[in-house]
Amino acid sequence: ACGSRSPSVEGAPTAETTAKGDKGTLTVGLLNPLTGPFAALGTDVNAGFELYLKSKGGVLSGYGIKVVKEDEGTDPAQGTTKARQLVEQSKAQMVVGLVNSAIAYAVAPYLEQAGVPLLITVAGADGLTRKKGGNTFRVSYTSSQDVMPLGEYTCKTLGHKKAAILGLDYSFGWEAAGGFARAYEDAGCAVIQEIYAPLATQDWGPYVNQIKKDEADVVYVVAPGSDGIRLLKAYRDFGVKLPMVAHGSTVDETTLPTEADTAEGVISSLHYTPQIKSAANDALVAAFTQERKKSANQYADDGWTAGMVLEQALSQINGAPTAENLRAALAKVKVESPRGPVSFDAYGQAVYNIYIRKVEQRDGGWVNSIVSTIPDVNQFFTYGEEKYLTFPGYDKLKGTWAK
Amino acid sequence: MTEALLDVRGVHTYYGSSHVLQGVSLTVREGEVLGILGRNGMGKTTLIHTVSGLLRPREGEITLGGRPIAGAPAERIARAGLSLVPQGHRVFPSLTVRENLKVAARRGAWTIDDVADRFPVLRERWSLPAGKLSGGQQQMLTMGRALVGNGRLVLMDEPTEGLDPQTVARIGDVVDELRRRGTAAILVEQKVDFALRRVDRALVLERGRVVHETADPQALRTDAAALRRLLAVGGS
Amino acid sequence: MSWLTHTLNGLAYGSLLFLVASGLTITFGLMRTVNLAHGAFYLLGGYLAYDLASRGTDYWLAMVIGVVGAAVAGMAAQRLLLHRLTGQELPQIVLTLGVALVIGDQILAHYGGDPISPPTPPGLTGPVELGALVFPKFRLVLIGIALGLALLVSALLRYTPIGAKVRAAVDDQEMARSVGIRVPLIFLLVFGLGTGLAAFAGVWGGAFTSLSPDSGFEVLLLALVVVVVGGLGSIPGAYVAALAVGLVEEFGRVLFPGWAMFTLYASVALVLALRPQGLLGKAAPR
Amino acid sequence: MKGRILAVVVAAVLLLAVPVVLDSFSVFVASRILILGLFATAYNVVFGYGGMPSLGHAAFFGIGGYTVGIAITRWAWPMALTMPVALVLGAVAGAVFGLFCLRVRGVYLLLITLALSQAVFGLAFYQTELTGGDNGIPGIPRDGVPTGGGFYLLALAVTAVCVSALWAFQRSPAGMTILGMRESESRMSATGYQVNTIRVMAFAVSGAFSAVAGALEVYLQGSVSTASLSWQISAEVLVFAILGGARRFLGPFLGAAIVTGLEVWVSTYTDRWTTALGVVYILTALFLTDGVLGRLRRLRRGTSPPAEQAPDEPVIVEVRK
Amino acid sequence: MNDIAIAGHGVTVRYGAFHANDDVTLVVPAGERRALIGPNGAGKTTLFGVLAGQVRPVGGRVDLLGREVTRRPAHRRARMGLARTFQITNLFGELTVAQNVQLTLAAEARAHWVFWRGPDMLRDRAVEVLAEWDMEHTADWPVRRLAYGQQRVLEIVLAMCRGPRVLLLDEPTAGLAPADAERLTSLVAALPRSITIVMIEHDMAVAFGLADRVSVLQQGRLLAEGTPEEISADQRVIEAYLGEVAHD
Ligand SMILES: Nc1ncnc2c1ncn2[C@@H]1O[C@H](COP(=O)(O)OP(=O)(O)OP(=O)(O)O)[C@@H](O)[C@H]1O
Ligand SMILES: Nc1ncnc2c1ncn2[C@@H]1O[C@H](COP(=O)(O)OP(=O)(O)OP(=O)(O)O)[C@@H](O)[C@H]1O
Ligand SMILES: CC(C)C[C@H](N)C(=O)O
Ligand SMILES: [Mg+2]
Ligand SMILES: [Mg+2]
Repeated sequence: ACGSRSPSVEGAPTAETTAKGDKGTLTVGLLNPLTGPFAALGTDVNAGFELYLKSKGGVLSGYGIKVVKEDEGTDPAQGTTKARQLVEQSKAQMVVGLVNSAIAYAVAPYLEQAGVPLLITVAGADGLTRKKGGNTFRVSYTSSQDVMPLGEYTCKTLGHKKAAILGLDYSFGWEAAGGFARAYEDAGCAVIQEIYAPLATQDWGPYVNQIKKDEADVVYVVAPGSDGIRLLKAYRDFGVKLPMVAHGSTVDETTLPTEADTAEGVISSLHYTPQIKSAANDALVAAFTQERKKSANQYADDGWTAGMVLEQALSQINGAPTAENLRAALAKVKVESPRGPVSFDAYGQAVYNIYIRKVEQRDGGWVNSIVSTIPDVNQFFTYGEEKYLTFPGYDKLKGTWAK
Repeated sequence: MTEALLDVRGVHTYYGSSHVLQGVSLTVREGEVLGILGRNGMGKTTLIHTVSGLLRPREGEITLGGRPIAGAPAERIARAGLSLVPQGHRVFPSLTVRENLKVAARRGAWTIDDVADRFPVLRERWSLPAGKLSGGQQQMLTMGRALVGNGRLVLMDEPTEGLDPQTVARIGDVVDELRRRGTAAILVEQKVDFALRRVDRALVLERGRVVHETADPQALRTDAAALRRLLAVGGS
Repeated sequence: MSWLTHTLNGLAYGSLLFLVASGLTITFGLMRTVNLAHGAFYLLGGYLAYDLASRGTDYWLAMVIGVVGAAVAGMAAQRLLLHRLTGQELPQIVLTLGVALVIGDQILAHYGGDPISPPTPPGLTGPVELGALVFPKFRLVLIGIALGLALLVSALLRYTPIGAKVRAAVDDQEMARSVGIRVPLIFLLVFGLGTGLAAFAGVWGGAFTSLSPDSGFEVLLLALVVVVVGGLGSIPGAYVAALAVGLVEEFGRVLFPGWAMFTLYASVALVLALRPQGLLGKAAPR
Repeated sequence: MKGRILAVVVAAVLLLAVPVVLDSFSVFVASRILILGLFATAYNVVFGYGGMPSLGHAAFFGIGGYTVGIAITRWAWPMALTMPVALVLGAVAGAVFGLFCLRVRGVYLLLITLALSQAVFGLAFYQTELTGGDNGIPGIPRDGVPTGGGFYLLALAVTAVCVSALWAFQRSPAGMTILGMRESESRMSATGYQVNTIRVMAFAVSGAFSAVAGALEVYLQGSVSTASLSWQISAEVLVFAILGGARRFLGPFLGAAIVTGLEVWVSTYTDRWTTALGVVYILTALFLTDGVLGRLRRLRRGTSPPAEQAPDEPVIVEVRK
Repeated sequence: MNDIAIAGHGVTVRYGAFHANDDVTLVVPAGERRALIGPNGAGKTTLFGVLAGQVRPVGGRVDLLGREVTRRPAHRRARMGLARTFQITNLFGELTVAQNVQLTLAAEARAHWVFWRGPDMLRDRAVEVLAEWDMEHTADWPVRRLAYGQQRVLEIVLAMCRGPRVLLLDEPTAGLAPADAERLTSLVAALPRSITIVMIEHDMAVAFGLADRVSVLQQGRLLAEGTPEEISADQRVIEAYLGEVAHD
């Protein structure tokens, strides 16, 4: 019952134009936000996935891929409704997507029960990949995963001994702040201040002004999207001179053109930057830039990598791509994606390289150039799963890092 | 005899499907005051609203100074020289007394000061929101508002309702003055005696039709039998 | 940090809020048109100016075109759509919500969802340093602009008959027409003024807050708070409310950081419970 | 009267046939429509009937939802217990809102209810211990509660009972006092009614049934989060009511069905479904001033609204016949 | 039963510096018909507001049927048997005429707690009441469709239908056609003496015809009080209020 929804990528296969594969077709539901605050991210993820598919002529490992897109929307009720529509009406055999963690939390149990594998592409909540052997996988980060190396790096390599944390007051913010703080303190440095601002804070002035400028050596910030733009502007406007380190999403390529010089010199960590030099990344950057008329970014890579992961999983299946077969195959995937090598741990969470990046001006634009690479980081960093899983949740640790 | 200033021909007005004015015709000549009498609910206000453009007649013609106005927007009709004293205290409640007069004022013989002189209580309340005035004061204000509009034709829908005897007398003076100055008017009244003393001609509405018309209101005033027949006045 | 900085910044943020709310004080406060599309016109102005400026148009020209363009769009919406619903609050809510959804979604379709920011007016970036006090230039100017705007708009309403005429039409449209007030024309012009101000806030305030297709509703909520807490239709009230909200937010965030989300709305509920007609609103005449 | 009975029978048969005739997804959507329809009907006690434009009803919907979420995950309460508790908590919350609203009218009421519900939102957002914060409470077990068509029938039963109760309530003398309060508070008090009591009562009744709807929603979705407390939910239910016809008992229900159905259906075909929805809103406001149901009634009666009365609100009450 | 039906002692109402009522004392014995007259803006409606509980005085005391009610809210006074009409029409505009009456009748039964009955509660009685006023044909009309005069009649119907013990009528005949005004006057005259009536009226024929005694307010103060004969001869009253018109 699916109609003529336009593809987000020119020439990408739609439901009608599904390419014929010699092994048959596989229906993939793309469930990403197309409206609301995360619309841009959702569109980028979809584009990444579809561009990869297009580069393969619409066929992955012999399967013609039928893509059905639905709008994840802005609230869990809407998200689960669309997930059900994908599974029950469009007969999706696999769902790729989800940006908003609250929606992912609501959708995952349904897909688990419906027996449809889920490959998460953005939603970061740590708890989404904490069950072994489920059918939920995630190619993107857990909120804390990408910044634990940054904590260590800030303390040991950069040598900033005292950090103030400025973050957003919701679970992503707490997890991203907590991951940094844990690794930073365990490396022997001290968090001296934690400041949290609500989502969609229009004026960051009061927060920026609370930073203990005389005591801190560095400020760590977590503020993706518009909040990051406003935060950086306030930071510069009030003349705060402390160096800044950040969760990579604060200065990613979706906001960097607007942040521009206010982001100069910010050091951040993430599993991707368009500056990666590899053939795989060149392909993504070229395709994405041409299609979307803007810089490639982590979300494009998340979508693209999801395509690669699916391709390899399909190639390893003997027999029909049943949910069980898909699940087993996904667990064993190891691909060389634009961001570097990607595989999954026992919980379905991707293991990948983390890049320490620095915002610099290059050819009239602003980029995150690579300063350092930390290979094969998993969601438990160097702690090991057993120890890590005994830690209390970051929502409970919020506010306890500062001494 | 001067020519017709207002000419209403065969007007039918409906509220939804209820047919209220059923073919009303009347004329008001320059400088003439026409009285309209009738029991409650007979269509007097409906007629006034139809003439002033607040209701659109479904049928019939209305001309003001020779120009057709039936169905024209009320503000156009007002600007063509028509002033209205509405029934039922319809002041602008959140505007001050003075603002009530100011928004309606148009160049001409009557100024805001004239009104304040006629109704001194209004001046004492100059900057009180009109909604807080007493009922009678609101009634004075709607009268004043119509005066400063300086229309060629003034429609008055029960202008004396709720007024004390002295103020009623003052309203009477104002009507007389309008007449003296040659301003035409329609006076809708329940105070039959008050009205018939001051109008040049009178007509009686019943169920949306003109059932009686006289050019000699004084005669009607003293004709108890006719009044009883037409208005059921004088005991039931 | 110094109390002076916090106070100044609270005022600056309040000024921003007033800027954003100024148009709504007119379309909603004065004309009583429940205008949920206010945020959409704010976006429209901001995106237009951003678009032009990023193509190299002079900053001031881009701003003027943005403001005028949005005002014209607002007038079109008033004339073609809202006009038929004067005085009917409920359909107005649905209609303006519809307009807001369409404008927001079309902006998303044309510009994508990544946040953008109209340029900061030339020469206003960075801080000024007055001794120990470091304060952003742009924010200082904002305080002045908001005050100027408040004075200008209240003068317009006080010293020209237009304010009284609009209120008369709102009180009783039939009577307003019958005393000769050209209600449709006045509503058209005044709505244009309101949307123009919204767009101006989009250009200037947008440089402060950055814009994205869904930020229209965030702005709408804040503007609503300011207009209603100030007292419907009172420009000074809105100005005072905006500064008060700015200061409450500023100090709320400093003193009770964990409760930032409450401080605003708790104070709003409190103010309205104690003064049901808003800070400077007049009690409705019975 | 015969016609009425027939209409009710036909409607009942159609509603009961849904799980038999439609596919599982459509049954799911139908269940949501029932739930949101109940929510909208409950909302309208305050809104259409009470003339109080609340923008805070998400609070009650969410309170119902969290009651179920917390009671099941912590104490494994059965549905027979959670639903009445949700009802009571919703009533209590409604009464509290009503008390806050004693002195405010119109848009001031709109804003104060918004502020209150934002406070509730904030509470849920930061009490992560209890509510899971912004991530909410996912994966709520629903043992003993049927799924699919079975759940639909259950929701139908609960909705039918609640909507009938609201119907009876609004036609009862108590319901009429709410209308009276809307029309003239000063006359009500001069007649001997304590207007404050009526106001609080209207909010309590409305809050109670809104919470029941919120509770049902959680049984349907299996999760609850702060999204169900957000102001967008309050705005949506307001739109349901206006769009369907706030002046008619079943108008809001119809509005919920139309908007929910439209959202699901249009968004299947185009990314620009928000634009489509916006256009529908605009057309509704322009051509169906009295809501969809109001227009239908008029068509059936063969009368058009008197053009002369454009600025007037249409007739509101179910005039007896 | 107490002798005094309703009384205000030293009632003072201030708006800023303006005294709408200034130390007004009005004592109405049970069964009496009292007319309250005075120029526009004299404070008559304000005094009614104080007596009925809608306006809070800054000074003074109100007694109703032998009990002090100064601080009692309007609805409790209404339940004690006080009813009033409003000078500026104040009805349930979107309800039908019958529902207006039903709602008024139902106040006795504390209708806001009656959930379990249908909409027809008291309808028959409402139609009966309307019939007494020749209005039964309007029973199912929404009130705002009534002509102004009919709405004025409905105001009075609502005040009377519950069988009040004290009735405050604020310009009951204003806006009525003379025929209806006369009918109303005779209806009021025929009310049993168990009902105490205070009436604001500008039509002197009606006021002096109905009243046992007349109180005159002027600029917020009580100017005079007496029988109709005394009042119509009182020079101060003639100057302040009646003017010459009184003589025709
Ligand atoms: N808005 C309306 N909708 C429907 N019918 C109406 C409306 N207004 C008035 N009517 C009806 O039209 C008829 C005439 O009413 P109108 O107000 O013109 O009478 P009127 O002669 O001015 O009476 P009054 O002396 O009481 O002011 C009445 O029967 C009334 O019921
Ligand atoms: N808020 C206020 N501020 C100042 N004066 C007020 C206010 N409210 C009412 N008044 C004045 O109080 C006075 C008393 O009004 P009230 O309505 O009691 O008069 P009334 O005797 O009933 O007159 P009417 O015969 O015209 O109905 C009026 O002069 C009115 O202007
Ligand atoms: C855009 C991202 C920062 C969103 C975030 N991953 C979330 O969990 O909602
Ligand atoms: Mg009339
Ligand atoms: Mg009075």
